[in-house]
Amino acid sequence: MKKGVSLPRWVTDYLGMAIVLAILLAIFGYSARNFFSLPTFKMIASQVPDITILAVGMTLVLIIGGIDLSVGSVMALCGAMLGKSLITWGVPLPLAIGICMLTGLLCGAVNGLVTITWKLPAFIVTLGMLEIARGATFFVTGYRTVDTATSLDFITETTIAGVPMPFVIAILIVALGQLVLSRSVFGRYMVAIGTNEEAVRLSGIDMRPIKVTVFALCGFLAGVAAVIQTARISSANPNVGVGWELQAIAAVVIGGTSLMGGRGSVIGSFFGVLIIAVLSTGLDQIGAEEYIKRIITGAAIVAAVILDYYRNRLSAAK
Amino acid sequence: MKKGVSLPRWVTDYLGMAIVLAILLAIFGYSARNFFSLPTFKMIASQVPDITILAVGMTLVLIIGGIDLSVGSVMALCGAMLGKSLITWGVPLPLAIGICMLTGLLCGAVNGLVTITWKLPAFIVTLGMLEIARGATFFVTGYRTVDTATSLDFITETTIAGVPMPFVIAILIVALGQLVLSRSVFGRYMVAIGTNEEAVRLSGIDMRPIKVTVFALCGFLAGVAAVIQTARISSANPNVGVGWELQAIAAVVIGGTSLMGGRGSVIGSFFGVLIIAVLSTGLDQIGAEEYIKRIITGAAIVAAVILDYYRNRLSAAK
Amino acid sequence: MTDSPDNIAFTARAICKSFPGVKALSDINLDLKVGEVHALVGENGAGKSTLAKIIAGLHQLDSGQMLIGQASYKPLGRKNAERNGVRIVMQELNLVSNLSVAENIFIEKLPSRLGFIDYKKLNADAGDITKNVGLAEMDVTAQVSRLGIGQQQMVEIAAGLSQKCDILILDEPTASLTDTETELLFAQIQKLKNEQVSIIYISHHIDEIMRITDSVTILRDGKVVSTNPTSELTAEKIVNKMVGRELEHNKLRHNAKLGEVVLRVEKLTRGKKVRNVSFELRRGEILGLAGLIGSGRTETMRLIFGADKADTGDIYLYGSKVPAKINNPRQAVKNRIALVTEDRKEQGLLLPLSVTKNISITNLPRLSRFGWINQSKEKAITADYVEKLSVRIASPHQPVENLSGGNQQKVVIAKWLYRDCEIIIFDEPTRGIDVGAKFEIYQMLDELANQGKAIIVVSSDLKELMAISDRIAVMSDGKIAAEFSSDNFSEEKITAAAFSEYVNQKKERP
Amino acid sequence: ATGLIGCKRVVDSGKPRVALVMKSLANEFFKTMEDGAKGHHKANSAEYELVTVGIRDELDVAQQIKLVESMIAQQVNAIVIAPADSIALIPVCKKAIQAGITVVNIDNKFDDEILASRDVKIPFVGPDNRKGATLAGDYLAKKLTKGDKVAIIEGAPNAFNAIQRKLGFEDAMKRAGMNIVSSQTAYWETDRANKVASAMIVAEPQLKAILCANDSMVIGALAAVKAAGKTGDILTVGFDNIAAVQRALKEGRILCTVDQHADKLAVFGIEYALEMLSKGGTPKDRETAVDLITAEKLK
Ligand SMILES: Nc1ncnc2c1ncn2[C@@H]1O[C@H](COP(=O)(O)OP(=O)(O)OP(=O)(O)O)[C@@H](O)[C@H]1O
Ligand SMILES: Nc1ncnc2c1ncn2[C@@H]1O[C@H](COP(=O)(O)OP(=O)(O)OP(=O)(O)O)[C@@H](O)[C@H]1O
Ligand SMILES: [Mg+2]
Ligand SMILES: [Mg+2]
Repeated sequence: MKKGVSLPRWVTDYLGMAIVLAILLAIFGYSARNFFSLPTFKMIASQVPDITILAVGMTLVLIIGGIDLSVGSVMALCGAMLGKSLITWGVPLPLAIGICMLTGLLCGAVNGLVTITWKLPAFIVTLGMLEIARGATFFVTGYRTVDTATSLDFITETTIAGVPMPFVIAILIVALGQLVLSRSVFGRYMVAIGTNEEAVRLSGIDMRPIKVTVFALCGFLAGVAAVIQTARISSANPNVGVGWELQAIAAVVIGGTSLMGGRGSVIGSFFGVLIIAVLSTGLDQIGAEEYIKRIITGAAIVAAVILDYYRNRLSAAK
Repeated sequence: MKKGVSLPRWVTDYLGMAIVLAILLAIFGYSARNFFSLPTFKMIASQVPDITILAVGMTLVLIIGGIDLSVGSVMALCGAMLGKSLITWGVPLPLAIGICMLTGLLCGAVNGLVTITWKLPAFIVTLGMLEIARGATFFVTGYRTVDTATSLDFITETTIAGVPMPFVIAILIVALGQLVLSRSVFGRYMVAIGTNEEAVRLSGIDMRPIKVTVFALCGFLAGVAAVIQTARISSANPNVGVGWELQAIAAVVIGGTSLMGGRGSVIGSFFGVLIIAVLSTGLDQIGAEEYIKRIITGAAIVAAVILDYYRNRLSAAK
Repeated sequence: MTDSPDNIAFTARAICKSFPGVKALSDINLDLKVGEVHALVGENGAGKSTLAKIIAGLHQLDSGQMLIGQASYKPLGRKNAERNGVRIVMQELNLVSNLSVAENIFIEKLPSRLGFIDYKKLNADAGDITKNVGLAEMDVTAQVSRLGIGQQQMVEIAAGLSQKCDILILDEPTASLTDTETELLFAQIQKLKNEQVSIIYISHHIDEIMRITDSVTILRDGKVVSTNPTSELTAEKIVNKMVGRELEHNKLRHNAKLGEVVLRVEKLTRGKKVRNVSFELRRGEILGLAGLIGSGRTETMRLIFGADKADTGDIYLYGSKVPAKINNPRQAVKNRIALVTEDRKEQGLLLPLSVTKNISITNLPRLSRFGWINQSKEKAITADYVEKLSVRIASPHQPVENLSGGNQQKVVIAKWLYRDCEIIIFDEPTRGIDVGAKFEIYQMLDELANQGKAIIVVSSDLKELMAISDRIAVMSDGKIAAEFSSDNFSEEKITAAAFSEYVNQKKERP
Repeated sequence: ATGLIGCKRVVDSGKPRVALVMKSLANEFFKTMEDGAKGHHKANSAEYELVTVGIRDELDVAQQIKLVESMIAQQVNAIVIAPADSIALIPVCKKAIQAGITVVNIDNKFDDEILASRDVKIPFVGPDNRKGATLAGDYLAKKLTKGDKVAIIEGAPNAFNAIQRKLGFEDAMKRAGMNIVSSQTAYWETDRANKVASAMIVAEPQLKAILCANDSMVIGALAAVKAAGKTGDILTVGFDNIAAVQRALKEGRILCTVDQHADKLAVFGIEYALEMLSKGGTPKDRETAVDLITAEKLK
C-alpha cells in the first residue's frame, strides 16, 4: 500500500496542521519545564473550550462570506448578564444561563438583521456591535467584576469519562458544526451562499433566514462560550474578550477557512485554536519576554498560512 | 435651473456625510459647553491629522481589495524608531524622520510581498504584522515611553496661513491621494485590481508591483502619521495606536469605500475621520460616561453606513 | 497560394496540454497562413479555447512546439505574446466593470503625462476605435457596468483591435452579438485580412464559418480531426466531422398539443427597459422571444422570475384571476417557474463547487430527511441528469469551473430540470454551445413541451428560434413589437419587427 | 511523542521557585517593577529562582488567569501577583493556595469582601494608592485658590488602584474646596488622555488643573495643555514617577507625581513570599511607602 497517494482527503486536509502542532509540542517539550505533563494538558483542555466555541461560530459566519468582530464583546455582555442575573438579581441558575445565551442570540440576530436589511458589510455592522456590546457590558456591570462565587463551579468540576465538561461541550460543538456544515441542507446552503450569493438567490432560495440564523448562531455560541468562560474564572469581568475576535479569526484562518467565504472547516478551526493555545502556553511556560511572544505569535500566524499554501499545492499536484 | 437634478456627482457623493457632520455639530453645539468655538476646531484640527493619514493609506489598500490591520502597530514602531534615534541614539532630526518613514515603508512592503508571494489573505498577513510590529516596538523602546521633549515642537507649532502644519500635511495627502486615485495610471490600475483582478491579470498587466507599492505606501503613511502623532504628544509611547486599525477602517467605510475593493474615495475617508472625531470630541466635552460613549460610537458607525445606503438609493433612483 | 515557408504566419507542432483529470489537447498540429482567416471548430470541450489560450500565452503547453514564421515561439504570458504580435479576444468577458469603456480599451497602455492619465487623448482614441467597430454612439466615458452583455462583448472586441498585431485570435466573438453587430465585426475582419493579419476564428455558428473563413480545422476530444480549405467543405460535412454523426437542422416542432394558458403577463413595466409588456403562454408551448441586444428580453424574464421588481403590471398564473405575488425568485420557484439565466458564471453556477452540488441546490429538501442530506441519493440523482444531458465531466466531484463553457451551461440546465417546474424560461440556453449539444438541447426542449411544460426561450439566434418555437414574440426597445405564429415565421419580418421601435424613435434619441 | 511525557529535563535545584505574575509587561511601570525584581534575583540568586510572566494588556484578565494556572501546572513554590482585576483573579489564586503555593498580592489589592466570602487569605504588600493620590492632591491644592476648577483623568474604571487614586484626588480636592468639573477615564493611555484632556480644556476655559491617575496619561494631558497654549495656566499632576516625566517634572511643566517605588514593589512582594516560605507565619498585609515627587525634590 503506497501511503502518500492513498490517504483520504480528510487526513491530508488536517495533516499540515497536525504537523505544525507536533512541531510546537516537540519544541516546547524540549525547552519548557514540565511542559509534557498532565497539568499542562489539563490546563490547555480547560482553557481552549471558550475560544474554540467562538471559533466555531466565526467559522460559520466566515463561510457565508460574513465576519463577526463582535464575538469578544458579546461574550463579555453575556457573561455580565449571567453574573448579574445570578448574583445581583437572584435569578435561578438555569434561567440565568438561558438569559446569557439569549443575550448572545439576540446580539447575533441583530448583527444578521442589520446586515441583510440594509445590505451592509458585516465587518462594519459587527464593528459597531463590538462597541455597543462593550458599552452595554459596562452599563450592566457598572464597570465592576461580578463575583459568581461557586455557583458555576459544577460546570468546570463535572467530568465526563475524566474529561472536564467544558472540553466535552466544545468537542461536541465542533463535531456538530462540522456535521451540519458538510451533511445538512442548512450547511450546504451556507457554503453555496458564501460561494455565489446571486446564484443562490436566483436558484429560488431565500437566503435571508439562513444568513440571520448563522449570525444568530454565532452570537448564541458566544453566549455558550460566556457560560464556560465565566465558570472558569468564577466571575464575570467587564473587560474580558477584548481582541478575542482577531484571535478567533486567526485560528479559523489557520484552520483553512477562507475569508472570502464558501470554503471552510470547523475541525480545521479547532486545530487552529490548538496551535495558538499551545504556542501561547509554551511561550508562557518558558517565560519568554513579552516582545518575543508578540513577534513569535505574529510570525507563527503567517507561517501557518504559508504552510497551508504549500500543503494545498502539494495536494493539488497529486 | 433645477437644483436637485443638476448637482454634480462629487457633491451628492459627499452630501450624506456632510449632513451627518452637520447634525453632529448641531447636537453638540447645543449640548456641549463652548463646542462652537475656535479652540474646539483648533483641537480637532490638531487631533485628526494622524488618523486621517492612516485612513488615506487604508483607503488605498481597501481599494485594491486588501486590508491592513497593522497600521496602528506600525505607526507605534515608526514613532519608537523616531524617538529612539532622536533621543537615545542622537541621530540628527531629518535623518531620524527619514528612519521613521523608512521603517513604515519597509513594514508595508513586507506586508505586500508576503501577501502576493504566497497569495495569502492580507487580513491574516497584516494581523501577523500587527503582532510583530508591536513586539518590535517593545523591543526598541524597552517598553518605556521616550520623552522627545521639544525636539518635534516645530511640527505642531509651525502654521501655514494660520493652519497648523500637521493639518496642512494631512489635507495635502488627502488631495494627492484622491488625485492619484481618480486621475493617475497607478490609481486606475488600483481600482481595476480591486474590481476584477483576473481581468487585469489577463490584460497582461503585472499587478504585483502595484500591489506591493500600495501596501508599502500604506506603511509609509503610517510612518508619516507617526511623526505627527509623536510630535503631538511630545513622546513616543510604545502602546500607542492599539485598535487604530479598526478606527481607521470604520472611518474609511463610513466614507463610502467598499471593503470588497474596487470602489472608494480618499475624500470620503476624510469625512469619515471628521465624523468620528467630532463625535468623540463632543462626547468627551459633555463628559459622557464611558459606557454611553461606547454605545453611541457603535451606533453611529452603523447609522452612518445605513444612511449611506439610503443616499445611494436616492442617487441611483435619480 | 503555395505553402512556401514565408507564407506561414504561425505553426503549432505536436502540442499537448493536460489539466488535472483532463487531457485537453493531444498532438495538435496547426498551420496558419499569412492573411488568412482560419476557423477552429469542435464540440464543447473539444479544446478550442485551450489551444487559443496557449497560442496567446495564457496557458503554457506541456509539450510540443510553436513557431512564428521560422522563429521558435514560447510565450510566457499575454504581454510576451503581444510583443510577438499575437493578440486574443477571449470567450469570457474580461472587463473591469468599475472603469470606463475607454479605460478598459486601453488598459494595457493608458496614455499619460507624469503618471497622470491624459483623458482627452484617451477618450478621443477610444472614440475612434469604438467608431471603427461600429459603436459610433457609445459613450466611451461610461462605466462598463452600465452596459449590456452584448455591448460589453463589443467593447472587448474593440479592445482586442485597439493595437496592431500580426495574429489575432477571436474566441466565439459573436456568441452575444446580434446580426447587425456581427456584420460590423465581419467588416473589421475583412479589413484586417487586407492588412495581412492572420486570424484564428472560433465559433459554433457554421454559417459564419462558411462565409468568412479560408480554412477550417476541426477538433474533437482534444485532437485535430482534419484541416481543409473552407471551399472544400459544406456545413453538413463540418458538423459530421465534429460530432461524427448526421444532424437534421429543420423544424423541430410539429403538431404541438397546446393546453390551457398557464402564464399571462399584463402590462409589465420597469423603467425604460421594459414597457407595457403583455403576452400569454400555454401549456405544451414553446414561445420564442427574439430581439436585438438590449431590447429588454432578459429584463422582462427577470421580472417574471421575481429577480427584479416591476414598477407596474401583473402576472397571472395557471388561469387564476388574481395576480400572482412574485417578489423574489423563491416565490417564483414556489409557483413552479424556473429561469435559466443567460450569465451562467455570475448567476447560474457555484463555480468552485462540484457538479453534484450545483445540480442538487435547487431542491435539497427533496434529498433530505430532518435537514440531513442523503448523499447517495444526491449522487444518484445528479448522475442521472449528467447522463440525460450528456455532460462531459471527469467525476461528479469535479468543480464546475473546470468544465468547458458548453458543459457548464448543461449543468445550469440540469439543475433546473431537477427542480421540475411547470414554466421554464431559458435565456440564451445555447450561447457558446456546439451544434451537437445544441441539438440535444433542442430535443430536450421539445420533449419538455410535449410533457406539458410551458417554455419560453430567449435567443439571439433567429434560425434557432424559428426551428424550435411554436410562436415567436419580438421585443424592440422594451416593448413587444410583434408576435408570429409558427406558420408565419420569416427572418425578414422578425428582423423588421426587432428594429421597429428603434426606427420609429430614431429622431427622439440623442 | 508520548515517550516524552513525564520526563523532567530540568534538574530540581532545591531552591524555591517564585513566579512573578504581572499585569501588562508592555507598560513602563510594570517593566520597572520587573527589572527591580530581576535585579534583586541577581543579587540573591542563591536563594531562589525567579519566573516572570505578564499579560498582553492590562485588560486581559482571562490571559492572566491562564498564566496563574500555568504556574500552578509548573508547580512553583510561590506566586507574587499584581492582579489585573481585584476580583476575577481570586478563585485561581485560591486554587494555587490549595495546591500548596504561597501567594502574595502586590500593586493592585484584592477585594477584601470577596476574599472574605471566599475564605481565602492573601497578604497584600504595597502602597496605599488613595493616600498617594491625596498627597499629590494636597500639594496641588496649595497652588490653587479655593473654588478653582479642576478635572480628573481616571485609569481603567474597574481597576482597584484606579478607583483608589480617583478617591484620593477627590478627597484632597474636596477638602480644599476645589470644584471638580469633570472626571473621565482614559484607560491609562497617553493618546486617549490627550484627547480627553483637550476636550476638557475646551469645555472649561477656566480649568486650573488636571489630575491624572498615572504618568502615561499626564504626558498626554500635558501635550493637550501645550497645544491649547495654556502652559503654566493649567497645572498637571501624575502618578508613578516614570522616566519619561522626569524632565517635565524638573522643568515644572508637570507639578508633581507620586512615587510608589515601582522598582521595589515586586521585591517587597518576593521578599515577603520568601519569608512566608521559610517561616510559615500568618499572612498579614504590609504597607509600603508612597512619596510625593516635585521639582524641588528632584533638584
Ligand atoms: N483551467 C482548467 N482546469 C481544468 N480543466 C480545464 C481548464 N480549462 C479547460 N479545461 C478542460 O479542458 C477541456 C477543453 O476545454 P476548452 O475550454 O478548451 O473547450 P472548448 O472547445 O473551448 O469548449 P467550448 O466550446 O465549450 O468553449 C474541457 O474538458 C475542460 O473541462
Ligand atoms: N437587473 C439586472 N441586474 C443585472 N443585470 C441585468 C439586469 N437587467 C438586465 N441585466 C443585464 O443587462 C443586459 C441587457 O439586458 P436586456 O434585458 O436589456 O437585454 P436583452 O434583450 O436580454 O439582451 P441580451 O441579448 O444582451 O441578453 C443583459 O446582459 C442582462 O443580463
Ligand atoms: Mg471555449
Ligand atoms: Mg438577455
